[in-house]
Amino acid sequence: MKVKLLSFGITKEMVGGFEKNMELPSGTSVESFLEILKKEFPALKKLTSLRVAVNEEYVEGSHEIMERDEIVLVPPVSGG
Amino acid sequence: MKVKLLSFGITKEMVGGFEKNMELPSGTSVESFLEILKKEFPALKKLTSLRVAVNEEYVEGSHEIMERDEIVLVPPVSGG
Amino acid sequence: MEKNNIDIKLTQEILSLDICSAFVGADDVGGIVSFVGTVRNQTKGKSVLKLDFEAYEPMAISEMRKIGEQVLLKFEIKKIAIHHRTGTLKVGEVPVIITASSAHRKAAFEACQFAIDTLKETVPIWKKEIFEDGEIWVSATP
Amino acid sequence: MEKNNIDIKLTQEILSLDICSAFVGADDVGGIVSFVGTVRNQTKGKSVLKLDFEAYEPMAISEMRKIGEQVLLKFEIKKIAIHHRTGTLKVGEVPVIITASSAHRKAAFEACQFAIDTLKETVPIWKKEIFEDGEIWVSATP
Repeated sequence: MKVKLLSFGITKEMVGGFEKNMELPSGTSVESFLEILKKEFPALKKLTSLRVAVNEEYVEGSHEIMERDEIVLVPPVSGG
Repeated sequence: MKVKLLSFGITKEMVGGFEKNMELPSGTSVESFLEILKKEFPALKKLTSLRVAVNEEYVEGSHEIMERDEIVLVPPVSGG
Repeated sequence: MEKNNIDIKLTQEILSLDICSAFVGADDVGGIVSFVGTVRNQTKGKSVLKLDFEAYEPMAISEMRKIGEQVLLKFEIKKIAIHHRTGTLKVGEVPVIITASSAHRKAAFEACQFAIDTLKETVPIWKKEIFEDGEIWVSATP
Repeated sequence: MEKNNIDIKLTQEILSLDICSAFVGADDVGGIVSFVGTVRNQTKGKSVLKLDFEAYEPMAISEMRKIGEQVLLKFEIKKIAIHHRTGTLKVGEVPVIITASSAHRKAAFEACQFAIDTLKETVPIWKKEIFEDGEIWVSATP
């Protein structure tokens, strides 16, 4: 299935770009997705924390990614 | 000895005026002074609290009043 | 303690949050916390028309300054402004502004809250609430 | 919950404490507490030239709104404004303003502090500190 990955802050530099279109096996969980991503971009392992948002909401590792989801990497936020 | 009594807020109404010149026995403590005052103006007994300042500083009941002191009645404050 | 880290004002004029904020701002400040008191339209369900504030001025100023000095010793703040107004205030008007600045925000929150709590206990200022059918000196009698 | 008790803004423009204060003011308000974040000139002893703020905008706005809703449920406050700026900010400039109003001051202090603490944990906004000799995404790596 096709998904869109958006990366902000330091993750944009770690994965080499703001927006990527990706192909995932259907039924992929957020946890498995992160494993795939960390294999491809090992720099991600250096982060203090890495959360994932799908369609503008934070999700757990067990959350199942769906076709055409907008997946966002959320490294440690530092607003304010 | 001569002292000046200033009264603010509700105490101004209770003692009937903002400024009074008073004659006190020398060596009078703040505590004794308040007793004298409450005898003359029993309305003062209705206050939730009554502190005394001498020359712009709060003082304890045991504080000894001196000639020409400026004594101020401080009913419950309510600034802010 | 540097005295120019404390700004005290007791005035009949309108207070300004901008002036207080500008006083406490500095390049090494990361956060500014402000408390702005406003005259409420009711007390215990009764409509308030206006408030009269009366102060024992020289002592009110010295007690406000003491609060400033205490706060600078007690909390990791850079600067504090404590401004209080006297006279007649209508609903929505501002009797008091306290503004504190710090490198890290927690200290400014604590300092500002401590300052207004202490002001309400120690500073010789009294307010009379004026209702349609009478008036009362706040907190004076049970 | 009435949505018009919450004012959320994410903008590249300069933030205004006056606008936030005016939004939360009302006749039944007794106190207004504000937090104004400012860009500090140093981090861990290193001179900061400027900060770059980047936001995942739609989600940042929805997370800021969630904080507003949570605060209105959790504390006895009347209104809250949460404004955040993005883009490049110099030392002394203001990335965030949070302002809360209440009948009694304690709730406004608690609400304002809770809101800024939560914002710093949940809202997808990132800042890069720019020094003379490099730059760093704040808190990203140990």
